[in-house]
Amino acid sequence: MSILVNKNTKLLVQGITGRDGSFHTKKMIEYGTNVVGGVSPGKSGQSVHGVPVFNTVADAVKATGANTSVIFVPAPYAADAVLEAAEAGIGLVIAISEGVPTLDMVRITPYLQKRGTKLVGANCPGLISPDEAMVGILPGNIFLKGNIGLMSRSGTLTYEMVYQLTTNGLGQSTCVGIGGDPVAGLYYEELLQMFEEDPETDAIVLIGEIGGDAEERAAQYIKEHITKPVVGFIGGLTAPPGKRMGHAGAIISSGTGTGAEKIAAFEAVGVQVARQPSEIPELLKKLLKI
Amino acid sequence: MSILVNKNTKLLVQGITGRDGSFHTKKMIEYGTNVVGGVSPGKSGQSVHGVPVFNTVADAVKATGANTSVIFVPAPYAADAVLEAAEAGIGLVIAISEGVPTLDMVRITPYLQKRGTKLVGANCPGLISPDEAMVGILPGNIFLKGNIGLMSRSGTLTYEMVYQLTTNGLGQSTCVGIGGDPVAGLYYEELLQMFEEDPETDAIVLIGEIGGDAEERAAQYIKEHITKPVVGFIGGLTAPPGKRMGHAGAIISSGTGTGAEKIAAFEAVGVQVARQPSEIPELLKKLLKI
Amino acid sequence: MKIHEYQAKEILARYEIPVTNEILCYSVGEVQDAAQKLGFPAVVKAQVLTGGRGKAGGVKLVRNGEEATAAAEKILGMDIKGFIVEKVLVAQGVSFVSEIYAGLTIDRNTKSAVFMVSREGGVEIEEVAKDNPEAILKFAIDPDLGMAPFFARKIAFALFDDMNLVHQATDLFQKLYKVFIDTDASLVEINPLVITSENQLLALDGKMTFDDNALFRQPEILALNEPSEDEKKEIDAKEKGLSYIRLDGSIGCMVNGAGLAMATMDMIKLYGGEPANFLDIGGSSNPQKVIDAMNLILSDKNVKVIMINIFGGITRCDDVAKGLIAALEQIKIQIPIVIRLSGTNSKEGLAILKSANLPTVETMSEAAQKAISLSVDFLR
Amino acid sequence: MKIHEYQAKEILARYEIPVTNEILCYSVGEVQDAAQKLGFPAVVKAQVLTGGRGKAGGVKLVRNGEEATAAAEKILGMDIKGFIVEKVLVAQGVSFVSEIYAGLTIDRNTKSAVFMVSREGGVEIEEVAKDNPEAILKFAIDPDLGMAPFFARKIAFALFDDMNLVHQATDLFQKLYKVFIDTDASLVEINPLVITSENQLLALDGKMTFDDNALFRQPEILALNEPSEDEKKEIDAKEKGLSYIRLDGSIGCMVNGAGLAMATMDMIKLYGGEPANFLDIGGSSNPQKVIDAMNLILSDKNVKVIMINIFGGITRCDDVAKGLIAALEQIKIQIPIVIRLSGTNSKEGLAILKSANLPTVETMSEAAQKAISLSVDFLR
Repeated sequence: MSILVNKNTKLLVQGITGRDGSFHTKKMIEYGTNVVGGVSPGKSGQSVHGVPVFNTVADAVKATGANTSVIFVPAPYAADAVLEAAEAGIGLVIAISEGVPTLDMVRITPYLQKRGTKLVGANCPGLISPDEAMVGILPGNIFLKGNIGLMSRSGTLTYEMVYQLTTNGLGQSTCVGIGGDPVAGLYYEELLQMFEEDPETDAIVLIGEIGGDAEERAAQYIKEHITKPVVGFIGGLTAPPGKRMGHAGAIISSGTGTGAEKIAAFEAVGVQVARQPSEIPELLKKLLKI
Repeated sequence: MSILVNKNTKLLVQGITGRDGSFHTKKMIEYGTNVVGGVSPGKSGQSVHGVPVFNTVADAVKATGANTSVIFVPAPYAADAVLEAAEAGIGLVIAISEGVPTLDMVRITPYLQKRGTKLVGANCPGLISPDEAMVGILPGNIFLKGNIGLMSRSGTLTYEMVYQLTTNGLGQSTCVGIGGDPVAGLYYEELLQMFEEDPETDAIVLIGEIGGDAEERAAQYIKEHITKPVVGFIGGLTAPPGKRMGHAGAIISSGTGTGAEKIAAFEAVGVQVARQPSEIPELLKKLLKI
Repeated sequence: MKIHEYQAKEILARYEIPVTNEILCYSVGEVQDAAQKLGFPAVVKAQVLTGGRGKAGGVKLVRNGEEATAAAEKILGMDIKGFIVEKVLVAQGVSFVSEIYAGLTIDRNTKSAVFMVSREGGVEIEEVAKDNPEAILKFAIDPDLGMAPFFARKIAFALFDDMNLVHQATDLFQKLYKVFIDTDASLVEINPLVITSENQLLALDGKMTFDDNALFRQPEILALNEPSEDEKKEIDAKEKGLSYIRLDGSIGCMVNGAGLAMATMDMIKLYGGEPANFLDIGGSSNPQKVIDAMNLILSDKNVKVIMINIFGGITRCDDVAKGLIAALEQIKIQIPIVIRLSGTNSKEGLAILKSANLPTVETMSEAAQKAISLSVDFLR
Repeated sequence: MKIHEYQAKEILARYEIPVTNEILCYSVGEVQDAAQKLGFPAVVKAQVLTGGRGKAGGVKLVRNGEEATAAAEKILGMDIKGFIVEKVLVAQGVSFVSEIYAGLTIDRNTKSAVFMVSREGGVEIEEVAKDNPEAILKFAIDPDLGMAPFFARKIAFALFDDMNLVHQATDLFQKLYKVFIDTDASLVEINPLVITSENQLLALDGKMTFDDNALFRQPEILALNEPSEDEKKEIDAKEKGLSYIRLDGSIGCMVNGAGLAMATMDMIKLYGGEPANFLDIGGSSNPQKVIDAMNLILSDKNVKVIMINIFGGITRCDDVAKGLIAALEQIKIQIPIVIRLSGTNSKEGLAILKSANLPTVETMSEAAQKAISLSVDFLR
């Protein structure tokens, strides 16, 4: 099963003629993702790596039946691109674009709810269901099909984690990069629920970081709704307050959003928290009794 | 049963301390409507005809459990008052206020949908389920409880019709004045469906007028969904194009929205159309075989 | 509320929508100067608050000073559907390759603004709607989204293949929506929006009408109002709480409620008469309002008989009867009156009228028939 | 991006939010003139881009010219948390009866702007949040509704009973929301918003921070930026595609990816070391970027050892290795380097590094431990 993306994913690439869009379209196709079309205003009729390009998402959906879209357009236009996808009936949008204004995200959120469109990101590496579909900029080769669901606010840290899982023989059902911005689309609670309901997922890895209280809320949610084992990790334990650690969302303000608080919240509800990435495989093996 | 309002209606009056709000609150109470509270910013603690006044709709709902609200505030503030009611969880709002800007109505429509709040009006006389509840400015004494459902874009023309029904022994389940503005809340299709589903309604009277194509769409809806007999009437057959006949919505533009088109649309789907108000009772009696 | 083409284009220009170079003129001399200044060819266009000026000869292309003078002399003072042309717009002639229609209005059905475009611009859009409705593309605008850039671009792609034009149109459509919202318009129309020989979009004509209900918050728009004589009468009436529209018949109507007033007019026509007006006096029984209404009806010299049709709802018939009597005592009326009074406390009301020697009839149809026969009698 | 109090209040004043009369001063003389002009009592306030100036003695009430001079002399040049006070704001003293807190920020949870008010204004809102959280009322704002008048009034009623104040606050809160949206703020705060003895609402202080991601469309805000020395370094780094934050330790870090960079810092601390910086070099293997990163790290004289932690994802480890070698050939480094390279094509990458005599370690924890021991060795 996996969650969100799989063999039935019919992917559009918005901004396909751009440098990043074109490069990662190739990578996604190579991974086996079913990329059915691209969008780039004024480039209709062209093709990129064999993928037909359309002027609008509506045209592309009409011609290809796309159900998922990944966004590589520059940050100032990213929110508009998400709206275009939602308006055209796309059910799942993955926004890779980095640097999207927060109020743009605030503004589009109710429209996405109204249209029933799920969003991952922005400012995220995308997501992958190994051997089924990779959407975004993830290095497909490090992933292994399996029964661990993973979600993370970070990119390379995720790869580090996944690499450790894969080299320890722990495959993944789906890995989702939820993005490093303060206001983003799908977050821990929705994804926890999806992994809980996914028969192919047996354990969950949640990679959080400093800033906000999403990890604390996730802990509460796990306590109330999640029966599968969850392992946590928090990045940025040693980051100083008031400094934005690369991610706009990774900032400790007014003494809240610290790593210590998040670890405490997890441990209070029985979530095992790894102190360094390399502990994750051991913890999982213990929990899964393998 | 009746539709929309009944003995379970717990009514708030927004703008209760104004001249119209106060006057009609008295009339509604006299009719037997369960008026539980009023709203007028800064007048909390006062009472009007024994009804407690609150500063905000949220306060009033909290204190009284109101489920319906009628709006008497001046037109410039009416849309905001509707939003306030919707935000406070009111399920049915009746806006009497005349002269509400059209773009205000456009602007609030999606929010009402999101909140699941039904709106009647603006610029309408309200609605009544005889012997149960009267909400608005309708002259309660002319109505008679019975099995005819009535909806109308006009006020006094409705009273004329109802008077003819009542004096002919034809009582009403619910009579709804949907208002004379181009963009309004509940319209023919929603109300037709409600009357269709209401076991106490055996026949429906639809009083339309020139302007727009709501009657044409209603005809189509009747053809596809309504099994109960419907009698129609169209006001403004002789109105000249381009002139606003009192109601902002009653205007024939570019040769569309004429009365002749509307009558043709009704007759094409088997709706009997009265040529003058006094024909309505006969048509109903024939259709109901009484 | 309507405004002139030149006013509409001033508003569009304020939003940086490209419009033709043009000069408003009130005299032949001004037209001559303007045409020289703008260069030839130029277009002289009557500025009147009604449609169909083209067919009426109110628009002339002029190629030189003589033609400009001739056109100005012909158009200034012209009567177009009862409107006298007092000013003309002289616009620079533009060479174009294609004419587009672009307009925004309110769609009652979707309860939203709707953007309409057509490649068949330059002719009356109503005609396109009738003859070739699929040539008009309609896009309902979600008010929460507004005219999002992608949405404007989608509309632009429905019209153009050339990316340069798509970019221009995407920008222009967003501005047009902003004009519409900012001014509480009920219609904004550019017809034609042309593609010039230089591949630029340009508004050759502009039309705007506004939501009367919103004028209270649009003082700048309200200041543009130039009501006609009839409209002035309507505005005066409105200030007195009356909703009045003059028509061409001989039977003056006084009714409470807009719907009932329309039904009353219809009833008169049904029996072969002609209403002289639509007049809704609203819900009050105030004698002054009745007097104002009477004076308004009598100001129309075509009126041969007055038909009063009142349904007592919240306002009781006995109060209305008293108001009528009080009014009729103060105003001398030389033509017959037919009164129909029904509804709440009608018995009491009718008794009061009877005691004042004001005859009444029972139903609307009786009232209409009697009024018609009196109007004919009166003519004899 | 942060701005000064005086700048924030200028923006608030532009939106017709009432703020105190005040004058910005750069010298003792200017403060003397300003205080005379505004009258006594007045308040002299340090303008620095950090909090806690009150506790640091950067705010003084002055009752006469002498006190003004003394305050100016004391505050100008003062060091507040590493920020030197170069300008002060002289504000008219205001007599007030009550202090309110009003602020707007983004709530990650509801994904909307949230309006926060408290009757306990005048103190740091973080302290209220800690000691008496229920004294802070929070209202999430539906972006489709915005700060609707009824909503602003609802918030106002939560603070005030007096209708005069409710009216003022309803108006002020709508304006404050408009400031927030128009400027792409991440925080707008008035603390305290006082009720003066004349029963007027007045902003005594103002604080605004802005969304860095939105500065591209806020040129007026961007023009207000006064980066500190550290921030200038961060901005320079950003222009080179590097995300850099200076810290206090001795182990310079170079990592690809923000999350991994944070985890690397954590790892160093876990083993008892102190990172000298956060540094994310992003995804490229471009040697120039590595050179820029090295120079950045070395500009910090506290750095005793460099720890490079690269995870090859899309970028392959062999490419990264080549880039590293190319960089290290161009730049002479006198301190030890610890390299950890893992992920895609790590074998090939490690082989390349080995052939260039660049020793590597296998895991992050090894790298951290080795870097720490080297930093200590180096100190000896």
